[in-house]
Amino acid sequence: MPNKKNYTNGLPDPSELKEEILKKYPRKVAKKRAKAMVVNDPSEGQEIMANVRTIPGIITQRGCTYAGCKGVVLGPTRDIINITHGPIGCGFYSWLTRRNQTKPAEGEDNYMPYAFSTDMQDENIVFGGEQKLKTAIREAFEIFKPSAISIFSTCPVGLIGDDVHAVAREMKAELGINIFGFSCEGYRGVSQSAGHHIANNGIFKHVVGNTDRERTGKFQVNLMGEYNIGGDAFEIERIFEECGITLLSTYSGNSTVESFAYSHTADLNMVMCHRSINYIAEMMEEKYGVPWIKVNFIGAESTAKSLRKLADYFGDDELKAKVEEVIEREMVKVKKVAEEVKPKVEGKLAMMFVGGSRAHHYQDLFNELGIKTVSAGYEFAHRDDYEGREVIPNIKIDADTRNIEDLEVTKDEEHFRDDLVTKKTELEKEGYTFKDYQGMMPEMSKNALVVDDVNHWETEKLIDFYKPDIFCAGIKEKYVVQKYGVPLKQLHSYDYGGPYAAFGGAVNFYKEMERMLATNIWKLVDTPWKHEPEIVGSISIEA
Amino acid sequence: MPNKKNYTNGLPDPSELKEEILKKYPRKVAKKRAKAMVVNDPSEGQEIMANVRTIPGIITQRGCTYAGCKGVVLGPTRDIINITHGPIGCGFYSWLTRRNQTKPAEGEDNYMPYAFSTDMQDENIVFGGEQKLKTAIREAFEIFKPSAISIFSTCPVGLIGDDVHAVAREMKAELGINIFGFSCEGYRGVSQSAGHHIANNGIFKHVVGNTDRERTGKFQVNLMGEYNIGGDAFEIERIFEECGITLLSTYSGNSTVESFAYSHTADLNMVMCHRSINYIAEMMEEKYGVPWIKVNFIGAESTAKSLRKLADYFGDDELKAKVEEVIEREMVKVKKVAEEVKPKVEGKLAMMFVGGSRAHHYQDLFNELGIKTVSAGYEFAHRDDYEGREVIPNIKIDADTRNIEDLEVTKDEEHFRDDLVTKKTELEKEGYTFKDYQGMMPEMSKNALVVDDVNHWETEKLIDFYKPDIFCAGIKEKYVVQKYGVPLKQLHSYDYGGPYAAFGGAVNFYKEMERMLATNIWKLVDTPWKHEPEIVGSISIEA
Amino acid sequence: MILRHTTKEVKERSALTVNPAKTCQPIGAMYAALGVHGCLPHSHGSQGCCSYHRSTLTRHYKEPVMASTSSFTEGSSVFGGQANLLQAIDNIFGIYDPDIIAVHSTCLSETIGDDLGQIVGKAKDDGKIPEGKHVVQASTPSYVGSHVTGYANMVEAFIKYFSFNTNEKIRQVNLLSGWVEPSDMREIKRITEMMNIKSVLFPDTSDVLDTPMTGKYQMYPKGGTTVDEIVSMGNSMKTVAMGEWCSKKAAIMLDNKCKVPFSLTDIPIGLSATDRFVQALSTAGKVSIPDSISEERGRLVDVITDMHQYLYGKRVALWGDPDTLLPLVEFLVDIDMKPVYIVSGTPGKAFEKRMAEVLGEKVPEAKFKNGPQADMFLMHQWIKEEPVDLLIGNTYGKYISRDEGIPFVRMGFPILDRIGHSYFPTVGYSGAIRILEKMLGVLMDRQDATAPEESFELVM
Amino acid sequence: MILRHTTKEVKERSALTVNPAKTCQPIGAMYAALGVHGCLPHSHGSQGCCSYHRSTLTRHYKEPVMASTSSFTEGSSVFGGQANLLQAIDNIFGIYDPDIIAVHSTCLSETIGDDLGQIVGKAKDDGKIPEGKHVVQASTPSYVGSHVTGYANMVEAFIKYFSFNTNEKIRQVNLLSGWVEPSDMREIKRITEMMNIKSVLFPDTSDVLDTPMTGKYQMYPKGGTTVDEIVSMGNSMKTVAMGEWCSKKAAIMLDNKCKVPFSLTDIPIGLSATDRFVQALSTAGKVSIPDSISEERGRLVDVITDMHQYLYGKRVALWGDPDTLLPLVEFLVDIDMKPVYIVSGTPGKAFEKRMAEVLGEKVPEAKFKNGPQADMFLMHQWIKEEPVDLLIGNTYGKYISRDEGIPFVRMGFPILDRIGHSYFPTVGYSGAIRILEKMLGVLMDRQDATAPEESFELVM
Repeated sequence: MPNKKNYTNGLPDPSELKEEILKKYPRKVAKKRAKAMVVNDPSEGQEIMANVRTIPGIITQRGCTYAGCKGVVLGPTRDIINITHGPIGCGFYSWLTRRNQTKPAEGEDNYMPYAFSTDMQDENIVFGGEQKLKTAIREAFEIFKPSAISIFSTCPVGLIGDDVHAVAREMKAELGINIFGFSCEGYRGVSQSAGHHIANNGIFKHVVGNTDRERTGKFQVNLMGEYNIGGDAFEIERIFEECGITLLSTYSGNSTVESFAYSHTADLNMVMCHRSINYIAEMMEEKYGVPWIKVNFIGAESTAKSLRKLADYFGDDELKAKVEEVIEREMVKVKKVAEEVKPKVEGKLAMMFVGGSRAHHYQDLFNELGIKTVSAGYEFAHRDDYEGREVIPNIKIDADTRNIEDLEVTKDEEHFRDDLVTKKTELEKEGYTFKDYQGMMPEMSKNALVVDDVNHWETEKLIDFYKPDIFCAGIKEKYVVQKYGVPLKQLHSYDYGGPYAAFGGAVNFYKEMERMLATNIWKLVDTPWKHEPEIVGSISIEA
Repeated sequence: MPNKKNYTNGLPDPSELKEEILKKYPRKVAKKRAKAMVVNDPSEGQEIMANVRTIPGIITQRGCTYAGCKGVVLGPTRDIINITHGPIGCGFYSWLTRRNQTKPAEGEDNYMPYAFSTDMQDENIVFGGEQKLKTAIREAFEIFKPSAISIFSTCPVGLIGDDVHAVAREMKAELGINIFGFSCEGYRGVSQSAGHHIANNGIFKHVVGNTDRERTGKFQVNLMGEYNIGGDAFEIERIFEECGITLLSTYSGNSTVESFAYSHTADLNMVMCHRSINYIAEMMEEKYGVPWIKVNFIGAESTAKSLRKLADYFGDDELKAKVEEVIEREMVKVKKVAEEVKPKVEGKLAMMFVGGSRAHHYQDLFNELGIKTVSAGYEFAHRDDYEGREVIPNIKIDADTRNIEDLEVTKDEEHFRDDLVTKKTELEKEGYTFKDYQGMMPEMSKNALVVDDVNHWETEKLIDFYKPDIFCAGIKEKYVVQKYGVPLKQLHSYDYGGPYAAFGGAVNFYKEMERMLATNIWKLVDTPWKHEPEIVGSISIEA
Repeated sequence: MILRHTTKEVKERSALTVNPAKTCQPIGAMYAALGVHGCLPHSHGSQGCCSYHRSTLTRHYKEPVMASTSSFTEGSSVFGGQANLLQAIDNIFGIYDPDIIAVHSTCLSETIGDDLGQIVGKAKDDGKIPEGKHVVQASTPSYVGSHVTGYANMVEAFIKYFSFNTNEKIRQVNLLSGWVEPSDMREIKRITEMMNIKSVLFPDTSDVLDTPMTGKYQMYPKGGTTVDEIVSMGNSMKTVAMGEWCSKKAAIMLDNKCKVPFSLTDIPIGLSATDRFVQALSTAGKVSIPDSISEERGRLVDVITDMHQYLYGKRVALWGDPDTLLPLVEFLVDIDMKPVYIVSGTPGKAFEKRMAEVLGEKVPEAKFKNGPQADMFLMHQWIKEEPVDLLIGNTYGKYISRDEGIPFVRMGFPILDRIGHSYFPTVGYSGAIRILEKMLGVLMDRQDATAPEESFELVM
Repeated sequence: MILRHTTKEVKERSALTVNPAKTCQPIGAMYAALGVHGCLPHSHGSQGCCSYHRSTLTRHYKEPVMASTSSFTEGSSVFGGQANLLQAIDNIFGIYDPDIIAVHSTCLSETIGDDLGQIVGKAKDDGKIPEGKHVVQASTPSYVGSHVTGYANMVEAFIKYFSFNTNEKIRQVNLLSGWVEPSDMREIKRITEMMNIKSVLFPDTSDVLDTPMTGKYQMYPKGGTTVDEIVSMGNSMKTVAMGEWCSKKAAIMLDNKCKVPFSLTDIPIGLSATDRFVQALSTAGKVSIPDSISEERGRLVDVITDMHQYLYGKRVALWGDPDTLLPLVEFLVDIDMKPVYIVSGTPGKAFEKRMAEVLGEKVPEAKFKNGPQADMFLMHQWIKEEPVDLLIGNTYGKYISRDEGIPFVRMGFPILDRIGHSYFPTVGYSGAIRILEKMLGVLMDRQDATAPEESFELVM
């Protein structure tokens, strides 16, 4: 087990570490990886290379486009049958493995516990799979009578020329329910990120705006990029409800396509995970005039800040007062636990390499406990997620990105919310910022090492250099890191814990850190006889 | 595994087997055991030696007086705190191990799941345990507020001179509830049987007749010697209820001391297990004039017969009709299962060595399936249980029996039922028999080997000789017998199955015999390579 | 009801699979390759495949599972994956330094027609494979067979690549282990040692997927069949191949290539299959079966006879892989249980034939199906029609268990929510006692939980 | 509510024991004697004692348990049991032909003052003990200590009778096993073999109380420490004695009588106790601890770190024997569980002291008690006051488990309603994984059963 280091007086310059890491790589690999690793200086606008192909042979954390589209974005929506069109694997692996919780009312549809697949066989590859897909859709309709069906293409589908969109149109006409497809073959794009974009496009095209709905509350919002892992959305829903805010739709934790369909009637979109969902927010603003703001409900302080920003948007005094009341009440509980836990974990070191937003958001939670993040990075983010949205115009569009359709969105004259555009303009004048994601790097310490798409070799070296007290990543990394005697907290699945969002979530997270960081179990790793001298056998069986 | 034999043309003469068994014994032992083993001839009145001491060093099935008193008779009574006065073991071993089921109503007392003990320590042995016993009784009273407490003496108690009866009287006066003791030290008598007698005496002396009760039914009876193993009593209760018979009290399955106290108001006592309970039946007749008949609810035919005898006693036409109706309805269900099972088990051979009545009663159940009993015997019976009650006057009273008090019972003028005496006399004239237990031997086949207090060596030889298909005994014998590849059915605990009494019980037993006798699992015992030639190693590790 | 849309009316399906009882080939190839010492599995396809397989294996074992990927993008899919694989081989040997890279294909690379043999040949020609290092490759299209097929293909590929008959017979027996747990592999080795037979077990994931926590991560743990051992299998006296689906291909390869004759047995699950395995070992090793083996067997029979009443007549639904289901179902029949519903997504005609042999007379009411649409949804529908007393299968059964209130024993792959399978074997006689312990545990727990208070049993 | 009379108000008791967490000496003596090859235990008392002990042991093992009795009647109680024992010895050798009769006393024979040594001496003098046969005797009054005391006394008696120092040191280590299961005895031998240490394990009930079903009953099964081995213990280099209550007496006897020094360790349950045991073995055997041992340890630590979140902070109530409770409680503390209530009916001051050491800082809220009135009724009352998440103890805990709805792991003696303990060890590192598997199993089952549908977890 590594000896822990003390960085209370600032982080050491990791440039040598970076060199050492790169030394191992073949020249071309080293050149590329060098750009993906930045020794952070928050005072400068540094550039990082992100959203580029993973180098073949490198042991990466990343998954594929299908995973981003079906697994991440559409997976958490319960009232739609998601048929995976392809060989069985993809459907099997994305079957209930992401912990998106959902709470249907009695009698409401919930297809999430089911895996639907066309289970393509070699004859489907050879002769085409469209007929099988059609039959599968008909069978699904006949057995389950769902109100919507979507189709997710896996790798071979595009290659053999199956037109899932044509099939979807035909079946939609035949069966009279909403049916649409996604060309989310695994090889598209460079990571899950492409799948998010494809999913955003599909939902926006086929669902958003399908139904109107009477206003049901004074403050109608959508929450975007929140997937209800471990019940996060439930906790946020609770807070919203207590504040008197009407949550029309969440993209896509605890969600329904039914709610997506009328989500354009919201007054505001709040974006949590910028990476996976900003497309819909953008398109909704273009088409319906609904503005969006970046929020963060990870961390108690961040939650308070986001709630206040929300209240400020509506500018309603009653709402503001209610929000303050809720914050005050919740913070009492939060602080109580924080005070108990903080002395036990303060000064510990964390690293996190995960997702498109969590590696940033969770730093807030760690900060609240006095835990320092020494190195972090995203698995599938773009430069704007690191450097802030202001770099978007400067991002070079490469071939992989170009492969993902950019929907052309036009103003919906009937539904366009001119009132919100006016409101936005006024608020901006007062200094209120919309679409203002700053990115991770400006908020990290000087000399923190920022690494995009970290891989196994780099992980080893980072652990060796920093001797962190906790490492945050995913299931593939978990036991590798733990073999070093360093506890790993999964920030995809929360290690089957949570919720960690909002105030109740912060309390849970503090307690979880107490469990992970104040325990003595890691001291059991070394045998008591590790440092004893070897004894030469005496009373041995052979003797 | 033994090869099975076919005895369809009658049983072989086991005299040689008997000789072989005896040959192994030292002379004195052989002489004694010879008298305990009888080659049955139902046409003659044969004498068997029973209820004599087990020879030291012989591996016997028998337990002790405490087990008979506390474990068997008082154990199944729920509304009394049974305190074992002695070292911890006896209380521990008799804690819930006998499967006497009981069904208290909501809020009713049930102390059966508790083990109460004075847990005597060496200072109590040296200085006497009376004070500790008093304190224990006070503590039990204070914590549980029971309506009755009894005390069971274990071996050292009598020897050190603790007077549990005096303590009981003192505490009864102090606490104002019924408290009484039993001198049931393990060494008294030669088996559990002595404990039954002591228990009978104690209940009769301290409980029976304590309260009167208004008549609650037209036909009031007590069921005696039925301990509700595996719910037997529940099944009999069900039948009685359907027939319109009021069961005042059962001795002592699913019982309360409350019901013992008014049980003398019954019109008739029915005795199931003759051995363990005939004393109370006798005494109740002497004191209250309530007559008793022997019944047997093991076996569907026996149940029908017993019910008819009961109806005949009351001579009521409505009751007779009801009984016939119940029998007819139940026998349809019984016969259906019997017809299914019988072809699969017919002709199998059984042995049974257990109890004071089950080794006899269960032969009826086996007969109903065409299973022959080739050898049987009791664990703790007296000669009358083998040969019939007519031998009672001829039984020599030895020192061990003399040690057990014979209560002197006198007529209770106030409660004595002259009407029943008259009824009895009339019925007897018509040929109705009271107290008419015939015993086991007259009902067994010629050449069946009857063995009292069978022991381990004899068990081995019996199995070897008869190759039975099923052996009935208790837990200590179970796995010994099964190692021979012969399934053993426990007839104390029913192997945690049952009920086997009355009609529903017969159905259960038939099915159980199907499970045990029609299975192929015993064919798994021999390895498939048992008869293969030895191979000389070739690809061995050493090679 | 979590599975609220499952109803008992079974509608024939020909295209839609719902809640599959199988997954795809590559994960099996990855698992098999992990059973070779110093080997890094490589997935030639989109990086999602590799990520999914690693995640699933990691969740099952709670252990590091390393593998690399060709990280296909749209370009590679159009122009072929050769460049990606060549670059990957180069990077892998340079950065991760395995002794062997075991490449398996995916539906993507198979669909575009990548010829792995040719690409690996080119890598060799280009000098991208260092001296003494190896790249083994297996074609494992996801749209054929199942995860079991992928396992069999990778095992065969290793034999094809390495095993060699030098005409010097070695006094050893080859054991093709089938898809079992590391604990099972240990147990198979222990049994073979008890028989005093020298053997090579391949693959062997013990000491690979059950490694100790030592404070140090080792990318290539001490376990796994070594290259030398696999090479030597060509010189063995005999092969005992466990499981028709998992091991037959490799056994035939060894026979054809190296003239090592084989005997095909079931994976030794339960009494009868272990009997046959032990007898096959005895024949292959030309040794008598020692008493110590008969004693272990006798202990199993003892437990069976002791606990028969709790097992007798219990209706069981099972799902999983043919090679494990067949001996397991036979075991249940041996002990008078009633395996009434059995599904396996893995195709293969022998399944139906052998199940019919095992079940035909003893459990005529049994329904069993394998291949397309033989899924857990169908099985659940059968259960809705007439319930069972026990479920046996992988973790996905927990939804049925909870909805229907049916006791559940986890066996098979993947087990995502409990530990134990890595450490305690279910093969062999002792493993069968563990299966009994597990089944009895949940059945008796159910009895304890549902018995009326008056018939709550102390002794059972 | 089955235990409907148990309420949370604890009233101090000084005389009444309710639902004991112990039983009496003779059953321990019987169990210990069964661990000697060719030995028939003999109970010198009423025949009920022998019947109760045999029944309890039989229910726990589901195996034949043979023992004979002096079958006292009123006469013997008055005149002394000498005649009965002499007759018994004669009959036993004549009919059952054991190599050894191991006589233990009872409260009855102790109260009347029978001197077993004198009676056995007389039997010898009278020629009732055949040449080469032995009668060992131990005084085991039921009113002193508990079943554990009886075990210790019988173990000591064997050492006293047989072990002999002939001044020829044998290069072996004595292992005094403590009251553990046959499976545990096997495991202790396996660990010792892994350490490459020659040893004598005494007593050893493996192959005695876990015998195979073969179609033939053997009154004296192949297992058990042999007379020769026990004799040789007097010439060993060192004794490792497991458990202060079970084994210390015999260790001292060996030291005093034969000058074999001893090291006293806990029964190796859990991580730390196994560490100490292994180190004691290493010292005693003068061997280094091999990597294979460290690897087994590492696998245990791996499971602990993997599953910590499901164990952390869980409140546990335990009852049983000091020698098993102490290391088990230490193990729970090691893995961040909270053993809050602990009772043992077995007296001994060291219990309180050592529990305080283990629990003091880590679980200051813990309540623990042993000796008189430290019974399951008291523990249940504590639970009523503030509940726990888990129960660990013998079968009698099932009533509390059911009434209070608390998950329950069966460990200890007796286990009357489940199988497994005879076959799968809980000692050593691997045994500790089994303990973890069992605890996690019931805790996770509870989570699965009670989670709201929306938070029912697939992966855990």
